[in-house]
Amino acid sequence: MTMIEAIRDALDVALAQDPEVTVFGQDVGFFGGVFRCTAGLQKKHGETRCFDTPISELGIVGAAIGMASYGLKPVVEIQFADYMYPAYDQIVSEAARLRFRSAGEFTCPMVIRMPTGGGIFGAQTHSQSPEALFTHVAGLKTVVPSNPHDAKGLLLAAIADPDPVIFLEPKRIYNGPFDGHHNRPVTAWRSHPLGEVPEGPYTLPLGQAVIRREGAALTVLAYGTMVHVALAAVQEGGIDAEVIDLRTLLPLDLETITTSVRKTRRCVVLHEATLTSGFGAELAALVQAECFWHLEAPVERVTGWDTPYPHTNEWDYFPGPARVAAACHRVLEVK
Amino acid sequence: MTMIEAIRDALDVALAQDPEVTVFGQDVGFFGGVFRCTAGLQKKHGETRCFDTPISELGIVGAAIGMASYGLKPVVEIQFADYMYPAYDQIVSEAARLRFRSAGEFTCPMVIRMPTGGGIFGAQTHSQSPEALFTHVAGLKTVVPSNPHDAKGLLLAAIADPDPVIFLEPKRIYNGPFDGHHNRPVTAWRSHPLGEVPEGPYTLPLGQAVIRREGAALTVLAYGTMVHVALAAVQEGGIDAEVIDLRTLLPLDLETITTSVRKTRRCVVLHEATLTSGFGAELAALVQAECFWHLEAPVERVTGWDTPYPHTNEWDYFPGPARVAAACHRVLEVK
Amino acid sequence: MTHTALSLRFAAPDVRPGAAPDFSQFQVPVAGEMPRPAIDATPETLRDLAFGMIRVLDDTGQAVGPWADMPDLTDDMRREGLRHMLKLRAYDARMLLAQRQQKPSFYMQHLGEEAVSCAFQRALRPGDMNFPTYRQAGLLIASGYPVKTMMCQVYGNDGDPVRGRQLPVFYSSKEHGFFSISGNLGTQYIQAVGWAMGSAIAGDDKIAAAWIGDGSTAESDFHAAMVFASTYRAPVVLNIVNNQWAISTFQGLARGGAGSFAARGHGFGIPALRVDGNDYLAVLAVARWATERARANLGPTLIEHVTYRAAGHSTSDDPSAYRPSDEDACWPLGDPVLRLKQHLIARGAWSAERHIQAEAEVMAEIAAAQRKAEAIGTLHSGRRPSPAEMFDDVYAEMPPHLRRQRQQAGF
Amino acid sequence: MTHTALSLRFAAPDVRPGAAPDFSQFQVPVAGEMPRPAIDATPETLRDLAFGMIRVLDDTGQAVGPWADMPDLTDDMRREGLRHMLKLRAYDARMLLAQRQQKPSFYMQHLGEEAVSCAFQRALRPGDMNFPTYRQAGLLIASGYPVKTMMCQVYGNDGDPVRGRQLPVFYSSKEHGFFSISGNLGTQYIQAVGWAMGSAIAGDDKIAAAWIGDGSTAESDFHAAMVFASTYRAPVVLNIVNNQWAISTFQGLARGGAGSFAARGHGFGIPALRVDGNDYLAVLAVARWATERARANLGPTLIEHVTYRAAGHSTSDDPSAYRPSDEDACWPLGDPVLRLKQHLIARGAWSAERHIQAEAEVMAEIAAAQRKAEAIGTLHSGRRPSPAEMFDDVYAEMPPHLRRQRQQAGF
Ligand SMILES: Cc1ncc(C[n+]2csc(CCOP(=O)(O)OP(=O)(O)O)c2C)c(N)n1
Ligand SMILES: Cc1ncc(C[n+]2csc(CCOP(=O)(O)OP(=O)(O)O)c2C)c(N)n1
Ligand SMILES: [Mg+2]
Ligand SMILES: [Mg+2]
Repeated sequence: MTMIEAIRDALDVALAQDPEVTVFGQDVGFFGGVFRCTAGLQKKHGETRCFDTPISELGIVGAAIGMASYGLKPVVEIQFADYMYPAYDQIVSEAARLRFRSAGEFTCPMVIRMPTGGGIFGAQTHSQSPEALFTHVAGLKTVVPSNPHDAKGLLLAAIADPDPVIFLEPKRIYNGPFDGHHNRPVTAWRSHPLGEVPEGPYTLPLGQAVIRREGAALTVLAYGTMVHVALAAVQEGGIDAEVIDLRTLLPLDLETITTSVRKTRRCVVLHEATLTSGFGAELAALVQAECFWHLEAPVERVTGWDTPYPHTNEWDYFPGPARVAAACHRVLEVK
Repeated sequence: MTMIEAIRDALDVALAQDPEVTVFGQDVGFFGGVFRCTAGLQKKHGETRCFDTPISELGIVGAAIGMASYGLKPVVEIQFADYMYPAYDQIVSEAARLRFRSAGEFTCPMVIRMPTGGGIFGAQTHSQSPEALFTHVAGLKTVVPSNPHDAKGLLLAAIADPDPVIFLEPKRIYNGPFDGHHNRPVTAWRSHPLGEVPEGPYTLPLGQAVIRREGAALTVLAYGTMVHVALAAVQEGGIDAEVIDLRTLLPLDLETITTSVRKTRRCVVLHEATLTSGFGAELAALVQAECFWHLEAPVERVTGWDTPYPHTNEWDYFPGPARVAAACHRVLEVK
Repeated sequence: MTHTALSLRFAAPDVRPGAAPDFSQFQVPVAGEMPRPAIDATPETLRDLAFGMIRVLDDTGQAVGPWADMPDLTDDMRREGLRHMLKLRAYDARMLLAQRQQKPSFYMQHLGEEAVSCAFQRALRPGDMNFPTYRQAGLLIASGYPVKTMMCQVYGNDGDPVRGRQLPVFYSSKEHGFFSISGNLGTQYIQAVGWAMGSAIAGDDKIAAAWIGDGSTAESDFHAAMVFASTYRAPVVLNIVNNQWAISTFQGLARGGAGSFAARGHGFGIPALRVDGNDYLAVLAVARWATERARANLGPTLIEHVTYRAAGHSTSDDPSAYRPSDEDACWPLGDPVLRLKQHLIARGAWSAERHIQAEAEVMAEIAAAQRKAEAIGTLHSGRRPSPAEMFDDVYAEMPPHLRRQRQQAGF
Repeated sequence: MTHTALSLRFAAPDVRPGAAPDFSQFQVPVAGEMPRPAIDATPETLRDLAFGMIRVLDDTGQAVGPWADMPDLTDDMRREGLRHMLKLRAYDARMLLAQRQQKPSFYMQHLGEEAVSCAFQRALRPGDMNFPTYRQAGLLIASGYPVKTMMCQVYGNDGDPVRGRQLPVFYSSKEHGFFSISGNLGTQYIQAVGWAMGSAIAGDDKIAAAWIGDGSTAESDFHAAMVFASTYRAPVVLNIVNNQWAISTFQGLARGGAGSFAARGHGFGIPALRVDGNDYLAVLAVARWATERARANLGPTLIEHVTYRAAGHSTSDDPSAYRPSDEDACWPLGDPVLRLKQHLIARGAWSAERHIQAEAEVMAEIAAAQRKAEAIGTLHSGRRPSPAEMFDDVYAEMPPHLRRQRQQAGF
């Protein structure tokens, strides 16, 4: 199953098992979404459960907040993460704080799905990874799956969660695991073990990372597309790295991270978003604080550059396997 | 001179010396701003230069971008930083990227002023410090003055800058330096050396930190109100700390920071914003990377808690001198 | 080719401090003149209602015209309305005083606008939901919410249901159909539409009421609400309280070139009414019409309540800096309390004596509640919510990082 | 108390794939019928213009009615208009083909909408500024911007003035009055107003033109633009291109219960016109009227251009999934190129032969430009901007952290 199919499957399961779930967004209803994540759902579940909205991210999220506070569970789509900014006020000032400011009287159980990341020649408005803009906000949870299996389980967990969850979908791996080698033939989820997606409902708990590859020489922290880049980089570079797929950025599975780094004593942090104040900063800050006595080298970050995402030169922007491997080698060489 | 007067003075100088400067925002024109930062400017410079706007942060910033691209230099006020979110899309997607995406053909020289921080019993909607939401965005500069003297010089530099500058004004120190001892009598800028503000135009370069107190035992990185809290904490705690006032968060004066930390070998980072993905994360990440071999203790962060800013218990939220001193002692005790 | 040097228009109120108040430009329509169309009339035929003004009480206190036609409205109900307004006014007066004594950090009054929220509430049913601004406490008062609890919120003491987390007057009561106030202007307008959509999707019969100030209609959320309400025909009443001022800026700034705020509805095919907001009966009549429309699945109605903010914006504001200090006394639509009082007297259902007595009773009730609230605490003294609670309700379940921080904070 | 189970309205287009196209609900007003008021007429008297449709070319190609009255419009100018549209269409065709060959990553056509941008541009003067969407390349073509340079932008090659930084078709040309396209829908609508405000504040005589699609009017920026344009009476023309579709959603979704998009102007006192967007002369006439108003300091005008997006939304879209595949052929307002061609022939200023010849000339011109552009490079071959340039123009001066990163990147 592709990640798109897994997401659709999760939405289908949720719509079927919980009459409170609604699914809406731009082109989400009749058409089934520009990435087809909701294809067929309106036909199957009816248009009160899955419908099109006007092009207003503010309206989509604002209406979803009201609907959630009424008692439904909206799962909305922002067509690209790059277009979430008009809804940012509603997310930060409203969804995230409603439970707190009403002391639990009103709550906001909702999921905001959005495709993130580059690698599709989408340039500055179809490539961004704004996760750090969510992790800074108390009251939000932020999830980034790296494969179809997790996408379904995490999305169902997000829908079941009593609080607002930001669900970031790395669009470059919608149709196949992408290791950053943009010049090689595309591979399909079909041939990947995590492309196997169980039927029916299951959830993966929010806040649990998973070790994708055990290793002894250093720890690589990654999420989304970068998990695959990390695996390729350490594999090709013959690096004995432990690769951790964070899956949930907030709440963060700090224990899995610190256990690993205390073992390997070295750490590289990856993301596609710009460096400064990216989520990697938080990870580096936490790792140096928690593993100070174990660290044998500074935590290094490999990220997108501090520029907007370019079009033609997107592969020079993308933190591909070569940059990741080089960083790992640098960190390993520190004596 | 108070910080309010210093800011007003800077705006007055800018309006007088540069016919392209315009000043606008909610209640900014006839009334002179809810904090009085623009009082008298409309009367003196006319209403085409300083005027009231409808209550639309999106409109204020969006119009300013258009005006800047036309060739003027708008200096706009967002009444409280907590209300900048409706303008966030215009700031991030538009102001920050216009130069880049047009390869320099269109530019956006503008300043967005906004009062930040707590300590005035303003609760969740009048207390926020959103600096990390700006430092993550390529194309923006972010400035936080800690006193009237700097406020004027930095604001004039921000206005002269050819790019969009976010100018954060810690409202708790508008009328006097505040060291976090909320139960003690308020002091006035009048009796503070940095309350002395030169007449006429002068600028302080963006991107230069300043050492507010020399010390040998550890380095405290702070900005805005927290500079005063830091000074009080180390003074009262008898801590031989070097206190650095960052003044500009982006571009960051990394050299002053690393020189200090390499000397003191210990570092505490302060801010009022929530911890996770706050600007302190970036500072900690940079310091551990740049000063790894010098550090004798993990970099510690003292910040607001990861909750919305509460009202009644605001002093339990605010990272006051006791918490700062305790952190310094902890860091000093690391052997 | 002609070349004119361009210029902008900078709208300003007719008078500024120092000059005499002047409402000569403000036309007061004759009471009873506006027609009362059927609730299923097409938006096109309702057009004039957005430019005129629905008024029921005339200068002599008579209820006149088609909108006065509320046969079920007993004298008791009318007296109750008066009492609600008196109570809100007394509550405001006490809290204003308390703020001067620094018992709460801040306060916001309703002086002159009491009819809007007090009357509107009477058209709602239990289960309906308001998304109010900070200037609709009358919705709580008229629904019987305990004043003592309101005061505890204002003081942020240990009796505050929202645990000292919010600015004073940012109440919340699900039971009383009063959604937690945000503080960010406008945001809740679209949420009200979303709540109403939720009710309709669930096949429920509850409706929502959205509230916004004249100045705040400039915010983006207003537009989103209009678009969504129009597109899905949501069961929501969209209220604009035009109290002439948005802190220091007059309503003409946000209104721009339009004849009224109600006119905004026309671009969306949303029926729009303009009502005398200082006329308790007119507000009630209009609220009933609009809520009936919503309940009958006829969709949203936009209502502009024309009133006047007689006091400062908040306790942080001194309006004499931007408008003549006696402007409130000259407001042509009068005082909502006096007008309903006059009506009741004209009906023979009230007297000057009973009024004085009622004022005294209400004040005693408020004072008693205040004593009880203060026995718990005020901002700076007495029992306040434990700081440990600061870490609660950020999430339903406290995540590890917050548990850690709570420990660090010493709890 | 009656209790009705509430429900929402889910608007849908009249037909869906599989069914026959049906525009029977779409009323085509008779050409020449709408009055042409003076530019300083009050908004109230212009009300009908937002619901009717200004049309100049009738079914026989005659220019009729008061809006046809453009005595200075020579045959040369009319022929030039035709040529611009032919050129845009030929350019689109070539770039579409090139995209199929993966020479650019992406492309967006104007098929069926050529008149809107090509005609509007002719009402502007040098120095005026458009804030366009991705579907107004006619503004560049009609202003004589080199097609080769446009292609270089589409290919993101080394000839691209914006250095491969933007998605194809996101052109930028200050000189040609074409503001850098954002990609975030709607954002530039308010910027156009701000630009116009800047011009007016400077006492300049330049005006701005804002552009937005039917679907994008739902965005918040649209509202901000209306508010600011109305409040300050800014010299700006606010264009809505209603091409019936917003990717897969039909215009009725964003329009909601309103009769037209133009009607949105009424809530702001902004005069609003609705024009046949496939009628080159009507668009030109309306554009002249609105730009004259702006230049005469009479403030903003809202124009709804009614047209049809005959092709897919972009090369990533297949419209047959959501509308009948032959719907474009049935669009009642016809094809803008054919209609202007018919008009010129009816005037005796054109012929079928000259048209074929012009098409060939235009295509040759475009093909020649394409060869030149491709000689520089396409997305995946030839010369592209150096990756080192990625670090330029983030700021006017490169700050230390970016210099460091550029070094790390190997430059
Ligand atoms: C998003 C946002 N911007 C600005 C403010 C600051 N502010 C608080 S009240 C107010 C004026 C609102 O005026 P109006 O909408 O007319 O309501 P009124 O106070 O008259 O009831 C302003 C500007 C805010 N709370 N939120
Ligand atoms: C803020 C934002 N939201 C969503 C999108 C994705 N998107 C691109 S084009 C489009 C449809 C726009 O339709 P319309 O405004 O009618 O313009 P048209 O394409 O018909 O010219 C959408 C939803 C975007 N680019 N920006
Ligand atoms: Mg008001
Ligand atoms: Mg469209």
